[in-house]
Amino acid sequence: MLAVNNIEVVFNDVILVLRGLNLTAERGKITALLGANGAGKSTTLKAIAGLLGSEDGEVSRGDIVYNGMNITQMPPEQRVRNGTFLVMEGRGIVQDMTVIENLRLGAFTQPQKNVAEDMDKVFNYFPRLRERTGLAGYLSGGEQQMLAIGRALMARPDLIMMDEPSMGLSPLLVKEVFGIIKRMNQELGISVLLVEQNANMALRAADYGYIMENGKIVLDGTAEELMNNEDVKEFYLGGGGNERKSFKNIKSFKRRKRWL
Amino acid sequence: MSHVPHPRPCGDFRTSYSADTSLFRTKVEGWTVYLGIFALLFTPLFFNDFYISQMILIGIYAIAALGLNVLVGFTGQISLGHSAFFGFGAFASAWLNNTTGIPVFICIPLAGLMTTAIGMIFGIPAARLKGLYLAIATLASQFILQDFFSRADWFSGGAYGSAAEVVNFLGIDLDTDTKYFYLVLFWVVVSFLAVSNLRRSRDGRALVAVRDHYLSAEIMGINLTRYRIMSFGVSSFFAGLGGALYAHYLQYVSVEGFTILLSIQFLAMIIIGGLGSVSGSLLGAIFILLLPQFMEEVASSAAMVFEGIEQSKAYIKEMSVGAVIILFLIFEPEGLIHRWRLIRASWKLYPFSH
Amino acid sequence: EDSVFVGHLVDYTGPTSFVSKFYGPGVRDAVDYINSTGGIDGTKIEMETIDYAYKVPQAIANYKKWKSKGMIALQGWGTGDTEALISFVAKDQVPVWSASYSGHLTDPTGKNPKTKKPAPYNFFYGPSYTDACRALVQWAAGDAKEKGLSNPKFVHTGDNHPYPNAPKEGCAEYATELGLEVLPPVVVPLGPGDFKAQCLTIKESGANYAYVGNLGGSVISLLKSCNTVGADVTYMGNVWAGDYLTIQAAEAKDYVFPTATPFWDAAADGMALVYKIADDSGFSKDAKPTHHYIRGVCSAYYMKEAMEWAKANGGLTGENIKKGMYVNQNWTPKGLEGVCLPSSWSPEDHRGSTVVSINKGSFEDGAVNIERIAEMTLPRRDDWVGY
Amino acid sequence: MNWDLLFQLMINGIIVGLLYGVVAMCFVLIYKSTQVVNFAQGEFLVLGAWVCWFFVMKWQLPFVLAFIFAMGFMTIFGILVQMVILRPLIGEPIISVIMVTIGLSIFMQALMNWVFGNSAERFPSVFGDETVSIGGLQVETAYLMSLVLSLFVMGLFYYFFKFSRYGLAMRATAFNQQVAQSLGISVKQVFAMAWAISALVSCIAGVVLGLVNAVSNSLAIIGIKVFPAVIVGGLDSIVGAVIGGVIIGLLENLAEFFDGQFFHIGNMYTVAPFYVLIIILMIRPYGLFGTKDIERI
Amino acid sequence: MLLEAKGINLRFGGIRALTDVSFSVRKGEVFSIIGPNGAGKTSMLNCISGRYKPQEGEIVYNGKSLIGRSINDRAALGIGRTFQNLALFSHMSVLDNIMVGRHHLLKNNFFTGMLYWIGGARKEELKHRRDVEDIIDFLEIQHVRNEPAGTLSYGLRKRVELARAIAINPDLILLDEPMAGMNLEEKEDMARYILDLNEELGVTVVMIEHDMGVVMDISNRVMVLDFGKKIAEGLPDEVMENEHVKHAYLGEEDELLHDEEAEAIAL
Ligand SMILES: Nc1ncnc2c1ncn2[C@@H]1O[C@H](COP(=O)(O)OP(=O)(O)OP(=O)(O)O)[C@@H](O)[C@H]1O
Ligand SMILES: Nc1ncnc2c1ncn2[C@@H]1O[C@H](COP(=O)(O)OP(=O)(O)OP(=O)(O)O)[C@@H](O)[C@H]1O
Ligand SMILES: CC(C)C[C@H](N)C(=O)O
Ligand SMILES: [Mg+2]
Ligand SMILES: [Mg+2]
Repeated sequence: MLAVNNIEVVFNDVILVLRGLNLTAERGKITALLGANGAGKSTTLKAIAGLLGSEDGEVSRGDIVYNGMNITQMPPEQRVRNGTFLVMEGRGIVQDMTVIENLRLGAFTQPQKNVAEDMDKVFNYFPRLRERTGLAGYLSGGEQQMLAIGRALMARPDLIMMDEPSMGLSPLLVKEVFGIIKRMNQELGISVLLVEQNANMALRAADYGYIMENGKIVLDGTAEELMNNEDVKEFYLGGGGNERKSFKNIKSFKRRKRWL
Repeated sequence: MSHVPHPRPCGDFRTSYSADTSLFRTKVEGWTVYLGIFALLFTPLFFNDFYISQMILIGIYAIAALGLNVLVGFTGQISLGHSAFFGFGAFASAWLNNTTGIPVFICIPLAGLMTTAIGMIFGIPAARLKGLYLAIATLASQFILQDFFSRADWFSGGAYGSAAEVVNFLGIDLDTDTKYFYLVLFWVVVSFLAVSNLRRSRDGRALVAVRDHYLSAEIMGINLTRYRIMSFGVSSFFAGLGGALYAHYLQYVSVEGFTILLSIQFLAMIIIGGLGSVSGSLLGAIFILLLPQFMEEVASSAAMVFEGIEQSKAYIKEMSVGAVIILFLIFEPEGLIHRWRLIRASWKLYPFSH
Repeated sequence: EDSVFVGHLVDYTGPTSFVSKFYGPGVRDAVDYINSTGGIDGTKIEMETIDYAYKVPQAIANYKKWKSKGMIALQGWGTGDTEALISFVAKDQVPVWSASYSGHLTDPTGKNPKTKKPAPYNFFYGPSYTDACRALVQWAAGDAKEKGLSNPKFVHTGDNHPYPNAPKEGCAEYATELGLEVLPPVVVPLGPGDFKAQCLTIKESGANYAYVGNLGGSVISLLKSCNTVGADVTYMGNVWAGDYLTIQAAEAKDYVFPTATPFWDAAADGMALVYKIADDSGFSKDAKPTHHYIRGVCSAYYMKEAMEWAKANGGLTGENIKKGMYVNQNWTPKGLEGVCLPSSWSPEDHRGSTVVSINKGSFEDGAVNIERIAEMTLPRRDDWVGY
Repeated sequence: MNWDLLFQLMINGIIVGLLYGVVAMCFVLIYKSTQVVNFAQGEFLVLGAWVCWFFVMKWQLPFVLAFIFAMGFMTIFGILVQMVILRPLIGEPIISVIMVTIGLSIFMQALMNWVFGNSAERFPSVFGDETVSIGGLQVETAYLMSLVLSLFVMGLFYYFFKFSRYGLAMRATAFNQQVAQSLGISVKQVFAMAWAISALVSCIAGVVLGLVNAVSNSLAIIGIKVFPAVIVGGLDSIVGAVIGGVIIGLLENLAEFFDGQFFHIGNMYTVAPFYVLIIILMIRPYGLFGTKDIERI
Repeated sequence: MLLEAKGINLRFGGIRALTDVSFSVRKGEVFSIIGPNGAGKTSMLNCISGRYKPQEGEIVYNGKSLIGRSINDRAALGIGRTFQNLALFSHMSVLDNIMVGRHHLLKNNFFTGMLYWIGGARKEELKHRRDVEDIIDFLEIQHVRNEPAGTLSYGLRKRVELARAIAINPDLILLDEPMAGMNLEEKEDMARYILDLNEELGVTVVMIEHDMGVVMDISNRVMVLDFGKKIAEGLPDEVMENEHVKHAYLGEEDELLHDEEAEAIAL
């Protein structure tokens, strides 16, 4: 449903961040995009959502095709109407609005009549949001994350892109959030493009995965394949087999990734 | 102020920390500036009085704009009252000299210090106010000081203004543009050096830190109140210095010179030059000062071609000034200095960006 | 000499543009006409007109620029800038004919102890602001007697600015002398606005006669606001505050103001030359100029005749031109008889004229009616010179 | 103590203040949705007045029609300004955007001087020169109309921001343009709308002022004059803007009263509000009704 | 005892962010605070660094009470800190960011700074610059030292924040989720830095972290907060076994994922 073909992204006309990136996300599937810090994952998602403009960045080569449409130059709001939705890194909650107002904002592209129904749905997924009546800026990190996902649901998207949804969440909530992502995917048939640092969780939830380094995809495969790949185990999952190395005993030498 | 990489050309490796903290990023850049100053020493030989007078005004405005850049560019506090401090310096210097007889040459920096004190008093709200609230509070200082000038006969001569004596340096009256030019050049060099130095030392860094993230700056040990008020002080010092130079150049000080319009012009200088950039202050002053002159020429030529717009010349000029500011910001919202950096960056990185 | 350089300050865009856009062209067109009819005995007057928007620093900067171009005379504008330039022009020996009629410009020697700065190179055509105001109070005193007011009160209104301030003290002293009660002045900004608050103060203070120190939009606003508030006061404008445009826009009733020339369609001998000057310049006919235009013409012509004398008596220098102003007594420039009042300047006294015509204007049935109600000739008192 | 005068001045203050409030609302509207401080607000207002004047005087349209045309003109003008000048600056540092509005104000001021001249022009009397007596103070009917109008517009704005979808979108845009875009909000549209509404309301205020004081370019200083009103009320509060306006109007008149009656300093009228402004801000750094920034670390 | 908090109560309007929390940190240990989102962990750090003023309670550091002291004094006392949501000076270079940490150690001021060459500012700046370079070497961020901090990737920014906190010369360092948003490799690096800091430089560490693997492995003691109340404190293993903690924070079984996977996640 989404195909990113060989795109390059440049910031400020000079800084080349993505250099020929290819990936596809299948309908109804969860696709994971993994990679080190600074690899360009967030940039990829912003490129798909059309949000590079406000950071002085642009897609300088290649194209992005969504449902057969070339959306490379489409304005961001049009993309939302077409059914893609990005839950941004850092969540992007409007701090000086209440939970309800944030949710209503999520439904900006939807007819008013859906709002009440969808809001119920969201509260159904995230019951604890119902009780938070103050400004969203005072919610704790986990609650903000829930709100961000809930807000995405309000837009009734076909494809949700999530940028590190587990960041800063407690283990319990990480599970909960991934559970909900899975549920959304299964119950509502929403496709998901997931950017994660928590490779363990992400690959378990995903159907297909990509690993990127330095603005390029270096490895891809089904989640299964990736989980069994020795390199992935070594660098993303924490050692081969079930033996986890203790953080205490890490040697002070730098290792190199093999595919670089 | 956006994120532009600061590449150095290959082969320019720094071998000591002192080289790494030098004023100029490359040797070439350093020599260009030294040569430029050296060349300026001889300009009066080649240019007529009109150009000299323009350079004097550019220098004076650049000093004041530099001060504003410390406040707005470094510390991130918008001020709409800079011209009032500029004016205060002007009146203070004239007043000091007229009442105490201290030589004007010395009154000029003293006026800067007096303005520092006033600036810090009017900077007190900065300890509590942020963003536009502060900006409007500075607008209030503009009007309050302006009112003070037009009322305080003992200090400013009231609505009539007061005379400012000619600068006398070692027995020489600096009463021609050529002579005054050197005085201004001296202070321009001193001021720009001082602010460049400030930028690379403790307190200058602290100011920028306050701008970028005041909450964490405070936790890093920076006393917010002190630095916010001090940045008003420093900025006012340069405003006062510039004002004093202005007063003794025109030899007359009048409250009308220091309205909100001038404050806005100062802001325009630093925004168009480049916020937070020392050299940008100079570029901005040049731009804003020459723009109306240039547009005057344009309008005059237009008036020659099209009949009957002679009377409207002034409006055409003003309109073009507004239009150029708008166009400039549309195409280069981050200032002249930013454009220059981008050019430099792409030129040095090409073809291996990153 | 082929040409001499003269500076010309105007305010076409600033707060006094309301009148400058008539006075300025008056000077400009007169000089053009002088040039087209042979100049100063063959010497052309090269005059640069600069719009300084009524900003003193701008005026001084321009003065300095002109000085370096060898300016020998200046057609000035505002009170602020003219007073600021007093010492400059004295030092540089550049005679100035300003449009500021500030009394402070009339003491060339500084013999009046109240004079701050002697102004030997400053001239203007017409009575000073203070003298005009004195004439108005004198008229008011008579008017009050006629109406049977027992304790007439006088108030000065205007911005805290050199131009409205110029006659403040001198006029108030004379008013007291004449037995009027002088109220604390009311500050009214020089730009237009809603001045009901000020009008309420005026109304409550019980003032009978208010001197209007501002001009243009400010005066219009003041008259309108005060009319709404219902203040029963006779407003007496200064020379710049009275013309048909102001009266029309303010829908004024019985508005009193002084003049120093006839109005545009007056039947005076000299008006022929004025029409000729305006015609030649292509001064748009529908923009029926206010009489401020005529004072501009007079100002230029006094300068012209002084220059002619200078050229014939030692050359066109600032000093000689100044002397040229003293040669005749009670003189009117040739061709402007009945337009410019006969004036006299002397090295001790720069009050060209102390004759003040007083007019009353009203806006009635969509038309402006102005009638002359008095002509006062003030004594040339020594304690009034420069003040 | 002259109680009568004090009373009348206070009524005058409230009425003038309400007008400041309307202009202040235009500011707040643009600020709230785009974070832009519009320095050209005063010029917008004057342009509206001139255009209406032009329709009445030159085209001889009946006043009401001219007024409606002028509002339409200004709406389009607002959108155009936004499209041509502000749109390219979306996402740029806010101070550059502010500077652009300053450039715009310089441009418009000169343009209007050129086209409409720089003298004051009278509106033909629409409501006659009718005045109504309130508490002994004669008040122009036009002012009273503006009072009603401003309360109405205020209510409308309040509803708009609190409940309408576009109101929410505007607030979100002000919070963070990127976030707003990610939610499917067209930042361009929101900006255009904010400027259109603001220009329209400015037009109303301009015409009212023009009716009472004659139209002239110097009316634009009201654009600067309402800064204190906006700040006293709190930058992002519609209600605050109106209350701020009234406070400033009252202050001006009280200053005039005390000055005229007791101090005789002169010019207190223009400066006093600024002293009070600083005092209010020292006590309440976000004005009376402004929302505090959320500062978490 | 380097740090002692006694009976801390913190309220925001009606919200009780911290209720009667007491704990103490020994010199030289790594002390972790864990707990669900919104439990008040960050608020606790904010009380120590002075951002929040608890309504009740006492915080004693090195024998001195911290209550009532201004925020900026604490750097000089030797309390360094990193932040949950990056709080770098994003337009300043990495080097300048770290130099800001030296603020309280530097003596030059506006005046001497402007004179620079005269009055010793230059000498002092260079001296501290050398120290800062050591920190940069330690954290291996040499390659970005001249980049504006705002352009760095998330992981590097976290490292720069740590560098800035170290530049304070702290005795106590407060780390708010130092590993959030990092991949495994980067977490390992970060863990190494924290351990080196603790073991070699003897800095006491108070750390908030959600990655249980990290918490278990490198901390000496753990405190658990839930809804602003302390629900457990002790050795890492003890705390992990605590039923209350499991329930509130770790989560027991998972309906969606298999047991072993759930365990892998808990790591
Ligand atoms: N606005 C920008 N201007 C300049 N460079 C940028 C900008 N945004 C990102 N970059 C650069 O692009 C690269 C990729 O950044 P991006 O945020 O996409 O990484 P990421 O993979 O999401 O990393 P993380 O896991 O830390 O979030 C980084 O090197 C970063 O410095
Ligand atoms: N400045 C504030 N104003 C109002 N409420 C606040 C403020 N700061 C924190 N809170 C509230 O206090 C509670 C604790 O917040 P805190 O940020 O300390 O949680 P946390 O334990 O750090 O959570 P997380 O793991 O999500 O970061 C939350 O309910 C939060 O909404
Ligand atoms: C009022 C204006 C006509 C200027 C006037 N000449 C003055 O004295 O300032
Ligand atoms: Mg990212
Ligand atoms: Mg936290």
